[in-house]
Amino acid sequence: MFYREAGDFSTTYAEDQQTFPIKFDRYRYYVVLFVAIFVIPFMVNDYWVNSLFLPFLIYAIAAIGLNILVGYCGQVSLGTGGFMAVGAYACYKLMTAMPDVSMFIHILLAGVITAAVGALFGLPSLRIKGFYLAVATLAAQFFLVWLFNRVPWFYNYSASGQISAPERDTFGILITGPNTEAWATYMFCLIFTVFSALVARNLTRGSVGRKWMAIRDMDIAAEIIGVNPLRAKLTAFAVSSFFIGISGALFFSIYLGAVEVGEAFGIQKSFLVLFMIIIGGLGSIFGSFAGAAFLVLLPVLLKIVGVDWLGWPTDIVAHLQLVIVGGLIIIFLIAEPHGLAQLWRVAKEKLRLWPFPH
Amino acid sequence: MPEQLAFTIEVFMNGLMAGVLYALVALGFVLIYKASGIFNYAQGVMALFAALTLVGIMEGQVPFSHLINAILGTEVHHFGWHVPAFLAIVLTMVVMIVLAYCVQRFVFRYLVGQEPIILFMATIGLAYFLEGVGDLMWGSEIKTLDVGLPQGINVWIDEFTFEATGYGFFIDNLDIVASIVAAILVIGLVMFAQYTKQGRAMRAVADDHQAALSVGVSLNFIWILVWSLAGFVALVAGIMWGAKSGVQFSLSLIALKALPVLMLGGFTSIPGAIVGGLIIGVGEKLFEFLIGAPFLGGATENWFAYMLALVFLVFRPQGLFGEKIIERV
Amino acid sequence: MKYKLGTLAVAGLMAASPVMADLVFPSLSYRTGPYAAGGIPFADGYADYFTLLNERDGGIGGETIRVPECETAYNTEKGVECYESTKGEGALVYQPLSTGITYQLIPKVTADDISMLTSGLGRTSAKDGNTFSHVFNFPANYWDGASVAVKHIMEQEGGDLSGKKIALVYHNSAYGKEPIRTLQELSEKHGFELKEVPVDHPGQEQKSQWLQIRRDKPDYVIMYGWGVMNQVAVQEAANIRFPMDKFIGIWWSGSENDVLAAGAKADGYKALTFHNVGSDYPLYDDLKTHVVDAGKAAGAGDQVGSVLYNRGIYAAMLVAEAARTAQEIHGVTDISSGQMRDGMEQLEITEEKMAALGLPDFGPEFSVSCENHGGEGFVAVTQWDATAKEWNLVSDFMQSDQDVIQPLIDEDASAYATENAIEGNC
Amino acid sequence: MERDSVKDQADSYVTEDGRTIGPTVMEMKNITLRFGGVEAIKDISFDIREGEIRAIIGPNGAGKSSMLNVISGFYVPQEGEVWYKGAQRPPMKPYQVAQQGIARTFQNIALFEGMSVLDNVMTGRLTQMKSGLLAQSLWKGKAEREEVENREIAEKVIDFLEIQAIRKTPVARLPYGLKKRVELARALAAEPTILLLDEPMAGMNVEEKEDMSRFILDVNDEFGTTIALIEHDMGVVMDLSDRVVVMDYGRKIGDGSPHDVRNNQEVIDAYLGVAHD
Repeated sequence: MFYREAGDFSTTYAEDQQTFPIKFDRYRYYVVLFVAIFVIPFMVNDYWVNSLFLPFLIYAIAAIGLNILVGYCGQVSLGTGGFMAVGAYACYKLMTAMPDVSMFIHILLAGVITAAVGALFGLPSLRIKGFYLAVATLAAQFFLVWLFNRVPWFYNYSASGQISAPERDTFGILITGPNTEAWATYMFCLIFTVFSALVARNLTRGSVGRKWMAIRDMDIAAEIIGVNPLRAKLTAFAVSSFFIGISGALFFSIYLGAVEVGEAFGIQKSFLVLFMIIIGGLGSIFGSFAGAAFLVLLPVLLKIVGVDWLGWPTDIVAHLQLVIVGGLIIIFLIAEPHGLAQLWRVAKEKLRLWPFPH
Repeated sequence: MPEQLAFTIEVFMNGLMAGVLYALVALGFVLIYKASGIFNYAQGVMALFAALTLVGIMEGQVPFSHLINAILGTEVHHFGWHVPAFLAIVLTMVVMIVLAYCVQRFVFRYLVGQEPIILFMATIGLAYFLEGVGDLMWGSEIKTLDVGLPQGINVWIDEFTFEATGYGFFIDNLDIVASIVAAILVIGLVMFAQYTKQGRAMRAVADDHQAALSVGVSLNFIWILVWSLAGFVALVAGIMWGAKSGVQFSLSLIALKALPVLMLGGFTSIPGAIVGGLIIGVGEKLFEFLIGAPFLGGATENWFAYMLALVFLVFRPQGLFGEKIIERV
Repeated sequence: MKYKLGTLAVAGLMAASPVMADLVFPSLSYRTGPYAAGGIPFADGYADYFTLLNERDGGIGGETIRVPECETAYNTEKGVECYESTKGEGALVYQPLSTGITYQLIPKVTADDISMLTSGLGRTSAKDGNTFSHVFNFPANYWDGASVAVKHIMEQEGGDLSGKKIALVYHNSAYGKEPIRTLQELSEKHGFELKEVPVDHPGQEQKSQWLQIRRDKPDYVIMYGWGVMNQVAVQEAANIRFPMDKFIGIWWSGSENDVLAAGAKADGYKALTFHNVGSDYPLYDDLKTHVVDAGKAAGAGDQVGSVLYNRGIYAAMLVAEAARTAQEIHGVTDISSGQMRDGMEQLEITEEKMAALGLPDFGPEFSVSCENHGGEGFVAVTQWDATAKEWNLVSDFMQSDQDVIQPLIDEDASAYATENAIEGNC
Repeated sequence: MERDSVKDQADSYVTEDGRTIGPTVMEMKNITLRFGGVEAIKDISFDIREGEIRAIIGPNGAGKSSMLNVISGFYVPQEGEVWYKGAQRPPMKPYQVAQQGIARTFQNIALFEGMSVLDNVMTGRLTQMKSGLLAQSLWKGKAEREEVENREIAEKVIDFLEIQAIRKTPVARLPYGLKKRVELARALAAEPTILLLDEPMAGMNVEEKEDMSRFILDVNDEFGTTIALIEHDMGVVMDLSDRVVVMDYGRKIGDGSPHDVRNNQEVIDAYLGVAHD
């Protein structure tokens, strides 16, 4: 009986409505948070932060954003790369136009701008549904990338069209540019990731979340019980794009430092984030983290095992990596079609009953 | 003939031809989606895999040679023979059928009745897997595919139109061949679906799984069949595109060209795929010619194809050939 | 590649603990992904040259060389991962072979005091050593390429380009857009008309672009392409019967990969280069004895002598010579990355040096200085012979139009310096 | 029949069971609904009074469900007017109708299968929850308060319908009969002015039907909710309802107390299947 919920009683509705109603979960969450804030920053170096933590945290935000749209509201989108690009370019323009403003503000503003763009491209969702909508959002993807590549104003008329993040700080601590400390960029992204997860959790457990889920599960019934589908879908697009914009801004300014829109925010990115949430679990915040971890950390892990430990040629490892990731996706699916989050839930149920079979 | 008009007609014709090639890729998606409700993300990778296999067989390459050499310390690369194109195509088809069987046997048999998004995700896994296996088997360097298809400007059309209109039209021989092959392929598929027992069973499954099951159609067999057919279509698409650009990873990206076509034509309609392909081909080429290149700085084709499909769908959500959707409670 | 994976594994485990005495030149290669065809030969050449030095000479100045390879798949995120994972091993110089990764690494290598060599790629204005202290792009850059292409055309046309039409077919990305400014300036200077024709990634479908060229009938086409775009462009140019000898690619559009698919019709296609072609050099005999026949060639060992393989050899040679220079300057063999940078900055490539290395006439002579990290911009033209299936040098190495390029470099570099508050290091 | 025609606008009305029901709250005037060339509803008028249980009956394909869809705004009739609370209702979207206090259940259960019972019931409260996105994202102030307040109402309904035990169960796992009850709970949670029930007892066994009937009567009794329901089971209808509208082939063929309707020749013909000429 590793996992217990017996003896946990909620005496008020507010208590019952909290994020982790079960004590055990709550404590585990606090422990993870404690480690993330008070342990990891003191142990990390550049490699850990730049190769593992930053991509994981940033992709987790994007996955949370996309999960709100796809997992909670049921609107499949393949425009993630384009929306991340909006966040990145908005952040770049803000950073260069207002160098003295804190990066926190820039990143949040980039999110807000992306939210507006996302809502705009969400309009067709009123008429178009399912896979058709997914393909329709590709129009946003390709158009936005083309636009950022085409209009020199977006990249401040630089010769090549690349954008590079200049050095900026927040509260006197450098967080962009090459001279940053590993812990600082890590903490900066961690704050946004935790913030995103909390906001997403709050939204999805409240009335907005219920509207989204109602639209997802049966849009006609939702409308008849009083959900305005246009508003619900557009808020989903906006909120989702807000997070995706934040992740795009972080991706550009903190993680890569320089991006080229077609390469960094191309269609592959849209697919990658979608894969993350499907593998992690649709409609689950935890699933967003699990999916991001799976697709960010597993390839690195396989590379380390293959190249650094076993010393195999890099190309064979890279190809095997594809085979293994692909194979694992299929195996996971056959074992549990609803993603890693569901696998985790099932595991918890088992643990709760352990050592008794039923 | 005024020059601008001649150019426009030329662009139009070439758009049609490009559209045929798009339709060819889209066809593979439609076949599988219609029969099993699976949106096969791996279709593009299948085209790459088929083309790689074809070249590998033709050149007598030893599969997995890189891996074998790395493990055993040997130096094997080629068997030393060359297989004629026709035989190689047949052998590749056998490989694609084996692949279809494996896909059904080891993946989708366990996922019967799952939601579409889960089936879609399985094909994502399949795409990763196939890409890795294809590279491991045949290596990731670029390969020249030469099955003897004619390429280049069709001189006869050029001269004929020059005589008639004063402007020689450009039509690529490969495009002409592709159109003919696509036409044969579609007619063949329709005949197959109409006149053979397996074809009828396939249509029955597409209509209604339960009903088909109840009259004794083996779903397992039908799904292997459609995956084989999709593999065949992938092979044809792989040959056509591979002839142009050589066989390499980028071949798998042609799937992206098929998506707006599917959107326009519908995921379930073969004529939709054809007509959708033609509309997209013509639309994007004409837009690039008339508006994109002169006013917007060019390279507008990619997004325009999607925009066109999007605008179309906003006004007609059921797609080109779908019936009007009546919502009910 | 003759080792079994098992024995390799043991070797790998041992290598995993960094041996600080080595000279470490990480290779951020890409043997997978959309640009694998270009990445493989380069990575093979780069690795083979260092293997040769190890096998034949016992390294550089007695120090063995280690080339940890890391697969980027031409992907910027993997590039970061590769950089971070290898820089701790005592990396001396990076060679990313990707403009995107270069842009990302420019601030990072500067902060970490590691050099980066981006021959013929990356950020052109990195030639300004005053601003970009750790980035080197000798012997030539994108703008040199554009300028020499125009120069070559001018030679063909008897020195006059007024009224001529030149089309630029380019990969619609940061890389492809690089030459536009230079060509615009040049078109003003020489009076030719420039027509820009972008091709979106990946470039499998270029019918529109080539129909446009067929209609516009430009006198010459210059191409800045990469990957599948090259093959398709050459094929389409042949399809519209564009005269191949008036079609000139940048050096990234001038390998065997790019022309083989089009077969005999590609005959006469030209491409720029900043190093020589073929394998008719004494060094290649050594390569054969010590590396290929010894079963120590990187990859499949079948790329020797191809254009991009030569480029890998060339890049490795430049790095090795820079290391040697550094050893001389500082009087130590086990140089640090900072010392390596000094070696890069004082590198001088002369014909005698190249001949002594077994690579006579392999590239232009040039010297690097604190202000000039890009050499003198000498570029040659090669032409494809489809019957013999080989590239031939058809011109001398000629210098680009520095009058046009230098102001552009200064402008771009100073913009970067202002944006990033760089005071200048010379 | 004429005794309680729609034109009768009296403030209150006494049923034959002796129950006093209130004034007209909703009135349908000459509604005609066409799908393409097919007339699903032909020129039908009737009213619904406050606090009554109004049944709409008729054979299959009579247009009952279409009528309910017109009331809930899902179908827009080509002709006719809908009057609600003394004013003509302008054309509006279904969600606006819901916001005006009209809740409903569906013939084929339309629950949100991906959510728990509690969340499903809480969706019934959506029209009442007004806190903004920002407040909700921080789970502070109005958002938190509102959530608790509405939870209390939802819990009351859950208690009332005796589904406390399955509160946290995902709806998809419930048996049919319970799903019907949850759907009723969701509609009730909206505290509607008018509750529309589309065949609330379809597919149930006798025991379940009895339960459901009891719930419907209790709802009407305790909350005073006006109910309009469609039902096939004549016995149930006659026991439950105060007044009955009978439809056949899109026309209204009867309107009145259960007793009246039962004795109406046209209704008998329709149910016994006398050929129409």
